[in-house]
Amino acid sequence: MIKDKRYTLPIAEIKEETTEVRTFCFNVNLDVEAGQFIMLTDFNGGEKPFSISNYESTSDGKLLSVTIKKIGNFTSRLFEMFKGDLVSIRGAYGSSFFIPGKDNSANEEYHCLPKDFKPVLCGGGFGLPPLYLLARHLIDAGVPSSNIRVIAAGRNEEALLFEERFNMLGVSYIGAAENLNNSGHNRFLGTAAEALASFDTDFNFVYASGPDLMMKSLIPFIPNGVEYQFLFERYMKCAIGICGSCATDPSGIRICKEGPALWRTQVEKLQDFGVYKRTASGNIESFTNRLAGKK
Amino acid sequence: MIKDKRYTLPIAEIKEETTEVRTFCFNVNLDVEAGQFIMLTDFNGGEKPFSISNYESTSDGKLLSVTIKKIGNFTSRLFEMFKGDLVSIRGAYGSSFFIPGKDNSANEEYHCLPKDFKPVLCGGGFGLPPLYLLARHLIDAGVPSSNIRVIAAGRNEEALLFEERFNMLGVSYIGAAENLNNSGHNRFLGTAAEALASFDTDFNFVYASGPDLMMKSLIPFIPNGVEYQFLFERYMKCAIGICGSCATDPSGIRICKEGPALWRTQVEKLQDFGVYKRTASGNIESFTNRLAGKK
Amino acid sequence: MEKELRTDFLGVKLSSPLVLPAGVLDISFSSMKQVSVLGAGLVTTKSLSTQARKGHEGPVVTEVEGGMLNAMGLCNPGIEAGIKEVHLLKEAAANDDELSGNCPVNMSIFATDKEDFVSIAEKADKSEADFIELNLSCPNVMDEFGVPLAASEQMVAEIISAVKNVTQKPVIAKLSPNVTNFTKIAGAATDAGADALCMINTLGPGIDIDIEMAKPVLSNITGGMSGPCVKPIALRLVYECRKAGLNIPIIGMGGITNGRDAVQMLMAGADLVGVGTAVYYRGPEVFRLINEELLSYLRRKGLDSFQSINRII
Amino acid sequence: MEKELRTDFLGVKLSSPLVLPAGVLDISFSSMKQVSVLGAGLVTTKSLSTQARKGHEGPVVTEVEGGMLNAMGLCNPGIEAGIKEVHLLKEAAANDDELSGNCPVNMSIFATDKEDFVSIAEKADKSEADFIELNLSCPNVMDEFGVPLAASEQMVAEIISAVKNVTQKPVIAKLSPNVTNFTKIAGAATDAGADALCMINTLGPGIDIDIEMAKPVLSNITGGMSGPCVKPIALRLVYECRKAGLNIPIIGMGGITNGRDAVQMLMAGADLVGVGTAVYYRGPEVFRLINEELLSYLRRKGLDSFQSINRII
Ligand SMILES: Cc1cc2nc3c(=O)[nH]c(=O)nc-3n(C[C@H](O)[C@H](O)[C@H](O)COP(=O)(O)OP(=O)(O)OC[C@H]3O[C@@H](n4cnc5c(N)ncnc54)[C@H](O)[C@@H]3O)c2cc1C
Ligand SMILES: Cc1cc2nc3c(=O)[nH]c(=O)nc-3n(C[C@H](O)[C@H](O)[C@H](O)COP(=O)(O)OP(=O)(O)OC[C@H]3O[C@@H](n4cnc5c(N)ncnc54)[C@H](O)[C@@H]3O)c2cc1C
Ligand SMILES: Cc1cc2nc3c(=O)[nH]c(=O)nc-3n(C[C@H](O)[C@H](O)[C@H](O)COP(=O)(O)O)c2cc1C
Ligand SMILES: Cc1cc2nc3c(=O)[nH]c(=O)nc-3n(C[C@H](O)[C@H](O)[C@H](O)COP(=O)(O)O)c2cc1C
Ligand code: FES
Ligand code: FES
Repeated sequence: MIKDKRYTLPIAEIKEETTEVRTFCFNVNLDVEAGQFIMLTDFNGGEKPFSISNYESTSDGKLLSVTIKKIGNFTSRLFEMFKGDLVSIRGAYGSSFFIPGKDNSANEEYHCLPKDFKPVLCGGGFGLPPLYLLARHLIDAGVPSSNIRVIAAGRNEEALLFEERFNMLGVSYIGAAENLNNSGHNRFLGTAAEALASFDTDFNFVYASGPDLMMKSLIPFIPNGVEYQFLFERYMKCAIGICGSCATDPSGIRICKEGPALWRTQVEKLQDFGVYKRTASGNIESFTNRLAGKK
Repeated sequence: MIKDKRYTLPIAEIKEETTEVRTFCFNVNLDVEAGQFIMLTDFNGGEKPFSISNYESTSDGKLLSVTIKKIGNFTSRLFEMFKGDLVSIRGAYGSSFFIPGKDNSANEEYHCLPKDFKPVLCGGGFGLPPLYLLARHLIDAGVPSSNIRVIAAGRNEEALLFEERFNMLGVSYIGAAENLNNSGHNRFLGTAAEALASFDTDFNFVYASGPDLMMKSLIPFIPNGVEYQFLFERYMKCAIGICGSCATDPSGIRICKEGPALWRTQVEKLQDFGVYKRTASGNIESFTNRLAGKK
Repeated sequence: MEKELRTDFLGVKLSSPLVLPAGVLDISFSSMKQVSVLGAGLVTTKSLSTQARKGHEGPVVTEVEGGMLNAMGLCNPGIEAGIKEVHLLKEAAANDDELSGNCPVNMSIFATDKEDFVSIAEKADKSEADFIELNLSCPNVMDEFGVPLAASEQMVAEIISAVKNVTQKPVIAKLSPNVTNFTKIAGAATDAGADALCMINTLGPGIDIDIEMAKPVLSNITGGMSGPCVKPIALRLVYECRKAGLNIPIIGMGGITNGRDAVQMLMAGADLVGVGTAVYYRGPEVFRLINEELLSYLRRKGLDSFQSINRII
Repeated sequence: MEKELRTDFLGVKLSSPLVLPAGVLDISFSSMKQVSVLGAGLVTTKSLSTQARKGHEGPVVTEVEGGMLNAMGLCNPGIEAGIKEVHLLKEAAANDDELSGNCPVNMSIFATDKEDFVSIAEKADKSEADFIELNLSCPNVMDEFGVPLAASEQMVAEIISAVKNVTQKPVIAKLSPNVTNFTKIAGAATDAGADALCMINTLGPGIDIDIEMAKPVLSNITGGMSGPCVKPIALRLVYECRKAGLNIPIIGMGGITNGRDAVQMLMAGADLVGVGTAVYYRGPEVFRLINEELLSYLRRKGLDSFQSINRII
């Protein structure tokens, strides 16, 4: 009996989001919760984790989407593929975002939907797409869409993904960037943290997804007593909890298993959060060096 | 996932039936139907098939019995064992006896209990004990015990097993032997076949269990149109249908899988029935030679 | 259906690439006939020796996670009786509507030295079998360097050449996976004139232990492993033979249980596919079922024969 | 509970006979600490090399029937970083209430030649690790007869003696099962001065094939097999070492997933029991669970320590 089934199937659809970001869709029936990820390979060297950005019923059965940024070798190869080309996925893996009333809550008080559940969903870069599936599931669970606010943080206008899609859900979408040509409707000139601060604590839950440093910058603006869940990225190899590649310090929380969605209490204990990540070899690479290296 | 589970457990009870026959009981919960067998080993070289002679609920859970004749090396070792000694069993294996109203019927007309189901249960030697479990299951299925007749065939009075036990069920028990000191109540001086003939076709089903030659001798006395089931013995090694040791000719029916309980249509096609058996090596040994060798 | 699975193997027409390997439902003509009717393209006899062998005392099999250990002990009725069973099989097949006489047979033989191999092969040569398979997996040490037969390129080669000298029938070398130098053995067998290779025999061996009695479950203590869990290793060995450039026909086996497994084995480089232990999991019908699964794969992929399945090399 | 599972291994006190083997949850001090807290008596680091290695491209693992294939490619942060992790681990353990400083560590190292083995061992000797384990499973050919390192008695012996010369720490030889002459290698390792043997490394290797794309699933094509299905072979190799009279301590591993498996491994002749792939099936809690299962076995059998479990030999 194989627990970890692999699905090799044609790309059902490719949507161009921006020049550097595309959504790849597959007809496949998996057990999917918002926040979870799949491992994707073209059997050409490389298998990489991608968050599930949507999972919906269509006339051809279930349609699963991942939204991918072209970054290096592997993602560039994906960007050369066409609808109908075969790729192979396994998953869905990892912990998922909290949905009020669902059993995946670590927090008893949310087990049935509180009347005033007012979450902020804050996504940076390709951290945003998984929040789309989250928003859908929150609404399905009965959270009024008017209670849900999305902060999409990015470098510039181009990086602000999924605006139309979120608008269709009726949630409020604020695009936050430090370089914006027009700072019109639904735009915020500044960082994700500054956008969150501008809400003046008028929220009682924060979901965030994106680079460590972005997520870390939010913390000062989340009042004590407000729960949050952050979606983490670490180097993934096995994705089934055995190789230790994605383990965080100091307690060994595995981002592929106990993560990627971690609760406040878990996040508060991390010593690597925003400080360093481990590379493919297991070596420590500090974020400041990374940033330095990039500049 | 292991399909073929092994149970190593203490002998719960040993009943002396005759000097050469004992019943060994085990507290074990198996899926058991009448006619099926287990493989039993003491991990001392040898693992042998034995028909299940009883399976009942007790205060200690299920109690499974096999009734064993001391014949050679292996059975002699068993006769030196005591209550509490460990042995190891696996099973239950093979096809089972037909119980009216149960799904294991190949014969549509018996799917619900016919009012006049009147079976004869004919057992020779250690072929008799499995018929005891059969009788219990028939009665459980609603066959009036007065409809059930048992012919116990043997060499002499000593070989006529289980009389008391069958009597407790309220079925009629006829001990048939060619050498009987007293041919009193419930005794028949003659062979199993002669005993069956004496019923003058006042039956509509025959179950038989015992040596090939005994079973074969019954056939002339089973009218056309009367169904029967015979319980076969062939050399067993794997008991899980893979080694081919127990296969019969000419169509490869495996006594450990499709057997040991075969239906009339199956029996009628056998070319080895009553003619030869295969030995441990797969070689053919004819029954006439066997008998000749024994004399 | 038949069209797409038919094949020609060493000059013999087979209705399917599926092979019943030595040791499974093949002691008697009846079992072999049944398996042919159910869809095996080729059936192999139990490995036959000069004399009948009773084999090991039970327990002779034990199920383990992902497979099975067996220590049958090469029980067999002996070469003479085996030849008779093949005769009966061919006779039965000739009279069978479904087979209409077509029932290719591979006669497996084994011995512990070259002389015995030759003398059995001489007998097998006069049988009605289509092929002779040499079970070369003997773990006994037979050469001067203390290397077991199965691992000795020289002994394997010598036995094959010697047998080739006494028979016109195609000779298949059945190889043991339990050697460090597998592709070299396969190469030596090929160079020595084997017409095809059959791989893999059982892996290990392994041990199962009863923890209640602290006893090995098998009376022989160790038993060869077969079934689904040996498949990755079987695939690798077939693949490595192809990678090493061996061009000889290969019967690939080891854990093949369904159509997907069979396709994998063909992709690894096999020409025919053996199905043994799967009889335990899916019954003798496994041959019919895998034929159907193969066909539905071919249809789905738009291929018109199993030979057009791509190899991974 | 502790009393019955405590043991002494090469002079070091362990709280349980369960060992975290090289390669599973052992890249960082955090994972190793977690596994210690959960009940492993000894944790092994990922096999460390002179330089950091990124390992193979993915896919690096694939589940197969009864187990798993992996081709991580010996990714590791390098010996220097590994030594730091062990330092952090010892530090964390010293400050941990549950461990109260007790966290024995086995440092696994590997190289492709003797010189590198020695130079890494010299560094490992200065680490805070309690033992040094030599991963001798390298399939690369390193000797003049074309025999892979893992199968060469001479190379294995030379590396062990050379390492013994540069360290005071007990040296454990980790052996590959993929050799014809396993007990001879084990004997050579013992004679060369190894303080303990660790067996088995992954089996095969094997191949998994994706039939939709006709591609090997692992980017490295082949991967070593681990998990429940290798257990029978692991038990056999441990047993054979004992039968061959080897008196050296043995860490037995390969597919151990529950208490019954662990008891079997002890009965086969192991002193400690490794638990690797089972983390996949039962999570890191597997160590706590197997400790409990072992204890309940001991209680049921009226034994007062796991050392009183009978061996089958
Ligand atoms: C849980 C999780 C969810 C993710 N979700 C998304 C997503 O929805 N959309 C998206 O575009 N990207 C996502 N990523 C990141 C994505 O996996 C990398 O962008 C991708 O692997 C880059 O591969 P590459 O060969 O193109 O680039 P490379 O040049 O190989 O790497 C570029 C960077 O990507 C990261 N990366 C590379 N390989 C891995 C790996 N095996 N595991 C983790 N990170 C890696 C590293 O930070 C590296 O510096 C996610 C990562 C994780 C861990
Ligand atoms: C389906 C089936 C049900 C059986 N039920 C019973 C039963 O309820 N009670 C009972 O006493 N006996 C039963 N037997 C027969 C029993 O298995 C043998 O008596 C026993 O195996 C003898 O072993 P031994 O070593 O004592 O004698 P041995 O000297 O080894 O053999 C004596 C005879 O027993 C038979 N026998 C031996 N080994 C086997 C084997 N592996 N498979 C089949 N037959 C074998 C052979 O006919 C042999 O000639 C049954 C056999 C079968 C096939
Ligand atoms: C019960 C059993 C008996 C076997 N007997 C033989 C034999 O006599 N000769 C032989 O060459 N192989 C024998 N084998 C090995 C098989 O032919 C085959 O090589 C192996 O089982 C792997 O294939 P599988 O996993 O499909 O069973 C036997 C295997 C089993 C399970
Ligand atoms: C993902 C993975 C990585 C491994 N890495 C190493 C390694 O670096 N060094 C080593 O000696 N063994 C390594 N092994 C082998 C294990 O230590 C162990 O010997 C083998 O997996 C058998 O045990 P198991 O079935 O309990 O996993 C690895 C095994 C796995 C599954
Ligand atoms: S990627 Fe998480 S443990 Fe391997
Ligand atoms: S005993 Fe029936 S097939 Fe093996």
